[in-house]
Amino acid sequence: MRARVFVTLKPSVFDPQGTTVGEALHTLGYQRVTDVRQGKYFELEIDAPSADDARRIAAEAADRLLANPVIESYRIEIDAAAGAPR
Amino acid sequence: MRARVFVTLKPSVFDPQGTTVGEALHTLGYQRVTDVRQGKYFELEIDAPSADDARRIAAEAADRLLANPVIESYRIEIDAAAGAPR
Amino acid sequence: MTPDPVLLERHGLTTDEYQRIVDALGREPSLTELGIFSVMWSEHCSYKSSRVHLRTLPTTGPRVLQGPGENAGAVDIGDGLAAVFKIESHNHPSFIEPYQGAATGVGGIIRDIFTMGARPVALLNSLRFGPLDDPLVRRTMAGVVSGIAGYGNSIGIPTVGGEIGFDDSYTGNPLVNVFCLGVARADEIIKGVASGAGNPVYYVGAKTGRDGIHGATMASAEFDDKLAEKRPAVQVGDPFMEKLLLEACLEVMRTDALVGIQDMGAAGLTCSTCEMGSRGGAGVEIDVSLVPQRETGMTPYEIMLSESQERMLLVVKKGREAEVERIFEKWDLHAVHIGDVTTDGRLRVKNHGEVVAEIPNQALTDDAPVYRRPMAEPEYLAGARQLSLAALGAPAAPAQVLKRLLASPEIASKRWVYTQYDHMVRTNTLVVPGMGAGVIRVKGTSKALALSVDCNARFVYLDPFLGAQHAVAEAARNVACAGGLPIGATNCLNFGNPQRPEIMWQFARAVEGMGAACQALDIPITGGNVSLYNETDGRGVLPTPVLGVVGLLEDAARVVRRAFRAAGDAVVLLGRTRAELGGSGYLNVEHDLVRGVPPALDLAQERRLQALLVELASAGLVSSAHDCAEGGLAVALAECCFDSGFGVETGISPADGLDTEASAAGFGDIAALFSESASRALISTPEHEVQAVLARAAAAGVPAAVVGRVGGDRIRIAVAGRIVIDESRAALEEIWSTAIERFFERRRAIA
Amino acid sequence: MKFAVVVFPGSNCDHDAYHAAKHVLGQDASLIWHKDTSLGGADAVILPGGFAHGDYLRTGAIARFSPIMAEVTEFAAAGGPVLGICNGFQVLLEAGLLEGAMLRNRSLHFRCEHVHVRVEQSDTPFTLLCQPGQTLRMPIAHGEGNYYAPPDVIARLEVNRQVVFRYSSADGEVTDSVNPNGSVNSIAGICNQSRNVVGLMPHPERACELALGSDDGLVMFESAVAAVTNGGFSKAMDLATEGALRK
Ligand SMILES: Nc1ncnc2c1ncn2[C@@H]1O[C@H](COP(=O)(O)OP(=O)(O)O)[C@@H](O)[C@H]1O
Ligand SMILES: [Mg+2]
Repeated sequence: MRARVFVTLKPSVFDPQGTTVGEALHTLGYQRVTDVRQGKYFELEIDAPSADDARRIAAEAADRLLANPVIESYRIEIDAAAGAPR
Repeated sequence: MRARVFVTLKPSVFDPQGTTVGEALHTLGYQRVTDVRQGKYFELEIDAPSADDARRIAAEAADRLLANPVIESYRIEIDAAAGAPR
Repeated sequence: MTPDPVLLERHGLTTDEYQRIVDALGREPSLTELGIFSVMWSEHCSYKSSRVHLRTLPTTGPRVLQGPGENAGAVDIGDGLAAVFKIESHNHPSFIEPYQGAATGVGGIIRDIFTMGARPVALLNSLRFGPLDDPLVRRTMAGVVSGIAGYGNSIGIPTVGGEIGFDDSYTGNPLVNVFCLGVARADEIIKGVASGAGNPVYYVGAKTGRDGIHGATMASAEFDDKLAEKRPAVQVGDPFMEKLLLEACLEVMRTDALVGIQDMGAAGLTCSTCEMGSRGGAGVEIDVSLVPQRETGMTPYEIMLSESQERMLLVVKKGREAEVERIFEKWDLHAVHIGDVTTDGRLRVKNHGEVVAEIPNQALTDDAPVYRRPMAEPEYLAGARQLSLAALGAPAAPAQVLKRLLASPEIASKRWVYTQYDHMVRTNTLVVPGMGAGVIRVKGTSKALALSVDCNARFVYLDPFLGAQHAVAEAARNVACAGGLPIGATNCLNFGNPQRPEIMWQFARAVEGMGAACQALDIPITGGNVSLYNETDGRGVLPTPVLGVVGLLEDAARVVRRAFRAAGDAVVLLGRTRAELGGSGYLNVEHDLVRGVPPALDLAQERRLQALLVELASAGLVSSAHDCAEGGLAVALAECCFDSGFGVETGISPADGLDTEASAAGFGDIAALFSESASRALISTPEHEVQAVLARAAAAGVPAAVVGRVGGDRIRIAVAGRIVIDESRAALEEIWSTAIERFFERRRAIA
Repeated sequence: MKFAVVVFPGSNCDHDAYHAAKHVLGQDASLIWHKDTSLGGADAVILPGGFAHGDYLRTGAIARFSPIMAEVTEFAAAGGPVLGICNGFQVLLEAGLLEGAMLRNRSLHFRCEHVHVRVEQSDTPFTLLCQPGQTLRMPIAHGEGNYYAPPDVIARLEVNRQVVFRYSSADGEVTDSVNPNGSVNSIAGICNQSRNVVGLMPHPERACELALGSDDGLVMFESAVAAVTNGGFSKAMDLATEGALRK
């Protein structure tokens, strides 16, 4: 089972990377991209009997390691179909 | 309109960050997480008339800047509902 | 009127202080004004508990170009140049978010330096953590180190040295002190002044967000279980923005279009506007609606108190605006005209033209409260100073003790840390971290600057007066070992809650000791920083007054490093070893004790030693030099071998003055090997120079004795003719150089 | 001869390269702002180390769009010698002037220390004066120097002798334990097919004076001078092959 974990900076936290990428896109002529935020993305292959189980494990992993709760928040999606271990 | 761009290392490319996260999760007792891959996640606010337009712009941005085709591939999702400019 | 007590508490203000505000204004403050007062009168900005003590420090001297009061101090180094330097703490933010806290600490001190018109050329850091077997401590330390690296490496300023200590008391309150040094033309030092009515005030740099609102007051509040509530205050550093600001500001400074400049650090726009006005005897009027904002709906209160990083405030000569704006545009920065200098000595804040705050600068700065807080000798002291070695039982074999000392994180190599720092960028680094004081050459001259930060907090805990003297002496001695004549110092005073009389006593005694030592060694203090309320659940950290000392080498080619250089060189011990194990690394590592009386320090003797070290180096008589500090002579001898490829054969004398009881209990060798007597250094010198070295030492009044010879592959030490340590150099070096890394990498196979 | 050192916003070894070329080597050198559109008649171009655009997104990713890069590309296409050091190497990779990409160091840590590299090829303008197999001691300072290219590309680079430097021990042995970042085949530096564009992670400009711990990097700058002042790169190369230029 595959869990996708998206970790993003909380909205009020300054994102210098995203800001710089946004400026670069403007320089390249993409004026219509009005804002960019950059985050992290994890794909976890989890050996779990159910989607709920996988979600619980992914959430624990995110709480303990993947996200820094002081400045980041996260979101999890479970893809039960995907993910034969590579 | 919000475009979500996920950039991941190609499967054949060694992922030092994902590997380290995976090892750390094992140390924390999550043996059932069998593999971790780490990538980047971008949220682009795009001022576009249609989802297709937004997708086209996001794909160009990814091709030219957000992803390096030598090592990375990307995927785009459009969320037409989200994203009043912050 | 009685103000809302909750409101006052949230602003860290007492009712008395509130009354002073009302008196200063002649009316009740608005909320924005209350916020402005609260940050300016916070411990962090006003130094209200420490000021009376700091006034006693020696701050003048023939080389001093700028003493305390500006963004950084400056000393003359000849050739028309000045060394500009300062140290600052970022302790509290680094506990909350280690990476960003440390990173923004680096960013802040760099801004202080280039604000003075100096190009920053070197960084050091002084760090304190809890014991490394605690995984949370490791996480904190790893985060702090990579935060320092992330910022310093990116901006391209080498981190050339530092120190790290470990103690339980820092577990919930790590210390992160960062030192930065810059070089400026002595006649082009720029100040943080606003003057000349009608001159425009510019804002440049990152946009303002709700970052760190109440950061300055947070930095002055102890940690407790309400921590979670204070969390949204975290600031994120942007080293790229700062690099642009650095280059652009230095370019602007080369024109003469600038009147004054100040960075927006703690207390942001508030502090920079009123301090610049106050220094220039002028007023500043700004309209916050013109301030570039990152978030929507920000109130004047939030804009004035925001601590968003990487922002600068400039006063430009009227008529020269376009020139300045053009330089910033070149660097893709947009300087925004947000106000003007006035003549009325007031800080006036408008929002879309409407006045929302108006306060005399004087009230915020010079008239801020000053407290002479009550002091009392701490109760622990009398007991902690009692030490009976004999009562500890028979000591372990010297070789075992040496191995455990070398493996202890405090003494072990900090390689794991400093290889993460770019310490060579700018191609000036003559002595890299790990080889003694950091030394950088000054391009365009024959000179070099040696830098060291030091504090043995256990000594300070056991005797704040003497311990602080040791901090000065050790930092200066490190610099002198490299061949640098100490010419200036800065300090960062990390203590607990000053409202507790015993903490205030520690603080006051430490400042007295520091002042006396600087006086005796003729090293003026040109600035510094105070960090109070370093406590967890009412328990203070070890009192930690960190000294940063700058030394001058007239001839960069004469620089001296820690490691032995040639087989056959004679090893000379300068100074004398007494039986002084109080507060030692030996007691800490072997017996888990912080006890006893710290080693005596004769400042006149210390000064003679340092002068001799500088003299020997500039005469080219020494191959290597290393001070004897933590772990004593045995550790120092081993360290001289490390990174040299050589072993050493030595014979040392017993320590003077060991009491008969301890002697009977078998502490003779231990005292000789591991006592931490002050004013000692180990040098190595070619055989044919030995007589010259001994003669100069005798002339200088410094005891000197040949104690051994460099060579072989063993570290062999005899005490009074009896070999007590005989170990493979390579084996000891392995222990020492990998001890810290093993804490971090033990679980990770190095793929 | 004249070196041009390109300054990107966030470059921080620009002055170091300039210092090495101008003050240590005594050659002419100038700093060229990334928004400029001329290389000012330079004979060789250096893309220096640093963190162009903060290295945000990916190292070198944004810098490759700088206006000056069009000039650099043209200069390279005309056979002009181009050296990318550390971040400059990363920019060359992103710009497609060299093949491959950089990953995070396998330790995930930034690493700054002296290492040894073995010179694999001496027929480039920056290694002309080296003996093949010679080792150079130079500092590295990077967090993303883990060189990667797909296996077919690596094979081609090896066959074409485009691997110019490999991490090695002091006596030239290439082993995994002296590979500081996990680079494929211990690759520390490569060149393009026409051999005039060279990129490497170690910093030769930091190793030009013994006072700084090594002057092994000087030979790379001296090579460039030899390449330019002996009637052009290909002529110099012939002389080098004959051994006429060796020190
Ligand atoms: N945090 C640090 N950052 C950089 N270098 C460090 C750090 N901690 C220690 N070092 C370096 O390690 C060496 C040993 O430091 P220390 O144990 O304080 O020794 P001493 O003060 O006796 O020279 C010094 O060269 C110092 O600069
Ligand atoms: Mg020290």
